[in-house]
Amino acid sequence: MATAVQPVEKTNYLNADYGIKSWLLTTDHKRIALLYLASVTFFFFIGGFFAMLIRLELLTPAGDLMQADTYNKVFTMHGVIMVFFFLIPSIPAVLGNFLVPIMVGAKDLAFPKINLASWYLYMIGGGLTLYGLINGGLDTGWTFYTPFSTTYSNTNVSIVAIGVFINGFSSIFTGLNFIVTIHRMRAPGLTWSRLPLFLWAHYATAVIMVLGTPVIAITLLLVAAERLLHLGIFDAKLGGDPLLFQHLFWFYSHPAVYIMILPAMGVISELVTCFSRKRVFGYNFVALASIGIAVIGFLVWAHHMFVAGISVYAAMVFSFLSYLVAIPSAIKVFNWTATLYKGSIRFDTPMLYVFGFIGLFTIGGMTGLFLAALGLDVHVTDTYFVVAHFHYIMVGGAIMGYLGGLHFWWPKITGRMYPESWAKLSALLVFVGFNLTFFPQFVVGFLGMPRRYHAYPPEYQILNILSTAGASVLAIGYIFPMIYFAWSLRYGKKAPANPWNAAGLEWTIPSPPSTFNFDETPVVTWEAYNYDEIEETQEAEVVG
Amino acid sequence: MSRTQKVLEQDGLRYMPNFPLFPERASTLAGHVDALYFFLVALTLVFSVAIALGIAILAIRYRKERQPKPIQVEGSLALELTWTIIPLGITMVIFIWAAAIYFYETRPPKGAMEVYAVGKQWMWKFEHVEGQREINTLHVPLGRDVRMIMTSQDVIHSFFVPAFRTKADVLPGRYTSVWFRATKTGRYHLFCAEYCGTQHSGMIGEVVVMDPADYQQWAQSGTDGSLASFGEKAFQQYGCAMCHRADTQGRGPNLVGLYGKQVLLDDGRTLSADETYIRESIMNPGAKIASGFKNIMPTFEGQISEEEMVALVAYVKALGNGMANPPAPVANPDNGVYPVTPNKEPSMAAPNQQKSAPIQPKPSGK
Amino acid sequence: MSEHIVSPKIYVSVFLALLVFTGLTYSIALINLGPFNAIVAITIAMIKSLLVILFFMHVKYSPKMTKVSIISGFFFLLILLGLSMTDYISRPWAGSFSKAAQQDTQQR
Amino acid sequence: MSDSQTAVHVLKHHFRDMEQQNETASFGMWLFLVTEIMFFGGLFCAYLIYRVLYFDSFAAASSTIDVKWGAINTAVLICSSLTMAMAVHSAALGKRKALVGFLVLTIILGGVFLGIKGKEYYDKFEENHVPGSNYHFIVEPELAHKFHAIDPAKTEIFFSLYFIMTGLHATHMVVGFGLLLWLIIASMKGKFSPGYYSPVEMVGLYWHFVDIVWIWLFPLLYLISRHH
Repeated sequence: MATAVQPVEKTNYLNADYGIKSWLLTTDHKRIALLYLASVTFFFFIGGFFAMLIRLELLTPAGDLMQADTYNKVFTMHGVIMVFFFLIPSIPAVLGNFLVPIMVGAKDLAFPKINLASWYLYMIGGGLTLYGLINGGLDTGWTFYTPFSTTYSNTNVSIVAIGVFINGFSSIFTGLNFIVTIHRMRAPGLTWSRLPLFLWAHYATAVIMVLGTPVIAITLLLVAAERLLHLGIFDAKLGGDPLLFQHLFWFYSHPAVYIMILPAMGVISELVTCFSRKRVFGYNFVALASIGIAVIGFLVWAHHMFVAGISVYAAMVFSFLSYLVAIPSAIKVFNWTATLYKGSIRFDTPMLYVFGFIGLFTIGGMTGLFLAALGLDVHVTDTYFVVAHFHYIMVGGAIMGYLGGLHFWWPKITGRMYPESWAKLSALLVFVGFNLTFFPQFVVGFLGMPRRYHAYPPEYQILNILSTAGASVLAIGYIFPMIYFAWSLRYGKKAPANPWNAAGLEWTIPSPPSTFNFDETPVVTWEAYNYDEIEETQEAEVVG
Repeated sequence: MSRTQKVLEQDGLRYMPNFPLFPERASTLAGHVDALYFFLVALTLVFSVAIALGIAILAIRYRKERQPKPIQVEGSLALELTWTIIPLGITMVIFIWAAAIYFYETRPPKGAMEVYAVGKQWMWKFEHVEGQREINTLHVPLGRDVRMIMTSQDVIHSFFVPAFRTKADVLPGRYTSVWFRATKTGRYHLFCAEYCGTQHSGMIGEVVVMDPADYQQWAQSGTDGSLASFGEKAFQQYGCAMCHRADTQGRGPNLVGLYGKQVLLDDGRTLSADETYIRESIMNPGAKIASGFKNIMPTFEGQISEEEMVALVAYVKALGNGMANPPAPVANPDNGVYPVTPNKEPSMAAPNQQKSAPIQPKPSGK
Repeated sequence: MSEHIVSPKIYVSVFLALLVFTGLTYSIALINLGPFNAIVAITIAMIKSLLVILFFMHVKYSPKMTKVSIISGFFFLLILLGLSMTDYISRPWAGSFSKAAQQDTQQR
Repeated sequence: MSDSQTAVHVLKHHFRDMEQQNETASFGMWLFLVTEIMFFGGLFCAYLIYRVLYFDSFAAASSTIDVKWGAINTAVLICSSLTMAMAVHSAALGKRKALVGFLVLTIILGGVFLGIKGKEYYDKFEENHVPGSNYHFIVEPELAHKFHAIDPAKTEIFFSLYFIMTGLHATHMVVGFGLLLWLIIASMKGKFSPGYYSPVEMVGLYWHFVDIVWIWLFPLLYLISRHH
């Protein structure tokens, strides 16, 4: 209320209109981004709560904290919520929604109503999933493997499958909006070679969303149809092939990993340039690597199925292709590192997340080589090694990128600064807690502990205790930002338009921006990350 | 809290000395897998440390305080090519190395002894050719190639023995296979590695590797006949012998010597008569019809358990190598419910023909 | 609007062509051409869809970006079909282990 | 925004001009259709794999469907595509009456298609060819003679695919009905002009896409092996 009556405050997208209706019926991409931020955070903490339950159960070898069925439901809901309702929408729907139109110099996304519809679809899908969760749960694992999901599970498979199906359209709408916006709404002078890498990454992500998501939608629809209508597409009793489900499922769900990591890579490119005051090293390679990852990412899905009973020869083809997709990721890591060279490096919180991201993503990526290696994958697949690997990519990579981006753009989004020392502390906690949680899982995985085990042989206990201890630290690292971000909304220092002195169109407008972002359409005459020019003008100002 | 303490005191301390960081190595495959693993661990260390050191050195050397003004560097094609081509080369080496191991582990060597496995929620059933049947424990001899022929009665399971570094999913509706040669006697973990429902983590067991002599003794003690003889009983019980006679007069193909041969199908294709084919021909007889026969056999889907199926398969296989009695002609064919004579001269071999001769000559094309 | 206005004559001729191709695909299906039945059916369906896409949907007169998106859609569909088929087609090839086992039983 | 001129009225705030707005709408629609390709693509993938694996069962099941209705329906849908194209044409020329007329024709033809589809579904139901516990596939001697390896279980997979593919296609048509009705009402109110008819165009694209899906479903489901 206090802020509302301040007469001097400039009109911005936050105070342009008041009331619940002005939020729920908004077509402003920035307000929708905030709606997403709230709902994604909500799902993150639900998913995180399940993660804590998993870690507590695994503290002891015996299945003593909860029943086996409960445990199965807990890890399933952890996976379903984190993958479909947190990781996939996190960066695109929050940061992407907020920034893509501003970065292209537009007043909004191409289809604002569809953007709002996508949030409603997300909420309906999420609501259905939560309903399924409260009302009996789901125990198939987030992978919905048939015939367990179609025939043997007596939990809410259909409800959750339809929830994820609906959520899929939310993702499609977001992706569609991004592609059209980046193609058609760019400001004059903003050529493809001048696009910030954040946009390249989101473009690649959107391509995957548009091409991949429909396949998982139809696949889950088939699972629901098999349960509800007794259609028998995957039914082994009729001669149906359970592996067909896996093919269709992974056709989306492998590229979905890139939906999670590519936007984070985009964030990192923005951050690393800003805090080393430099143009990104090898712009073209980093940009094309995003597209390369998106395209090749569609050719590798069956590496999830090397022991599943697919043909030996197909396995070799997919293993080969999987190695090709490793290359663009490696290129990115090298280029980010090289960007530091001869920079003028600052250690603000977002940069700490950059360092964390590069380190953890390197380990995550390298362990991916283990899993693409046919002969070795046979041993480590379906063990905690895989669990550790994909958490290094998704938590160590995607969430690090998300948090880094959130800290970087928080002043722009809210117009407030967060307390820097608390933020640094929690970045450190996240890094330490993360490694303590997931590094032991590599070891216990190679020892042979299968994933999704409610009870396990006692010799794996020490490593599991370490992991649980790390998870507690990690949880604190995640709760801190939640608290100080909320605190900053009211008590944080007012943020200037460009607190980091960063390049990019979003920093040329006030914090928070006005409803239509730009008073007049900007004309872009510079390359992305023109920190040389920025440094010069800054010097001139100081001198003047 | 007190629970944790209790556990630490009881279980934790008890197992503290037994705190492995590396799984036991008990098969011929394990060494190959571990070599690749160590190579990759070293590679990961080299790259991660290089990147981490690179970041640390650059971040300290070019920190704002020391380098107040950045110097712009555009990029370098030479560098880009270097860090594209070198990783590509390294990954290709890994690919070929790993593919070679995979090829090794997916092709059972000649002379492997066979053990049948049936996975069901939530137990492993093993059936040895000698007739021993066991649940959740698998006895195998040391130093001998063992090929597991596996199927599932319900959902997907996965046969995983960490000490052997091998794993294969077990699917409903078909047979999958995995092989190993144990190199160390002992008891090893057997896990189900594919999530299969409530008691997934209870679907565990042990692989007991025994000296060959001990194994021989174990295998022969207290069985009521071999797996094939169990299958023979089932063969009689389900009336298979009515049609599948050991001569040319049956309404169904003569099964003697069938296993492993090329079979000419009604639609002109040929295929190798393996376990999956035999199983399918019992479950869905119409799916693949041997040339010269009619689609008259009823389906046994839902009537035969996977364990009986395994025995039947073992019996049909044994028919080929003279280790089982050929099916005795039981009933008078005229009592049969189904049409009597094959519509063409049966093209299956007569029982006394040489085993090694293919039942049908391979078509010249394939 | 800068849209190209297509003459109704073109619409009607495309419509007639579609009807003819429907008749053609049906009558060819009645003749036994072995594997060519499927090939002919697919070719005709492709021609028909192309006619609809180019003329009814105005893609012939659309910006290049539209064409590229459509082609990429079909390209990724082909990837889905093609790469899944590599598994299904080559699965029986691996059946050779049975032969190895058989040779062994003969040796014994 | 409150300007009375139509052309300005329909320009949304975040576009520079009508050309940008129209091109954006058309591009967005095409991208949506690309997602539809992949959506049906999953089904086509399942179809292809099972058809290759179980050709005889698929061919036998396919030949029990009455091809006559499928052929008629193909023709009906092609007609409706023509009327839809003509509707877009009329909108571009600003002929309101013709526009409404062609849209109504399109809906009627779509209704005929669904009616015939319903009759076919009813026949399947009568023949016990609807997958589920009542499913029953009798291998007639004629079929058995023509196709070597018919497995009734696998014909059930065919019919599962048949129902899900045609069912989803029909669902798309029902959605199309809603869109057409909306267009009819809007065009009767005179919302469209030669300067602004992109909704008609977008619905047209959607309708033609639905037609293309059927162009594939017809040979794939009805004509697997029809020769004697």
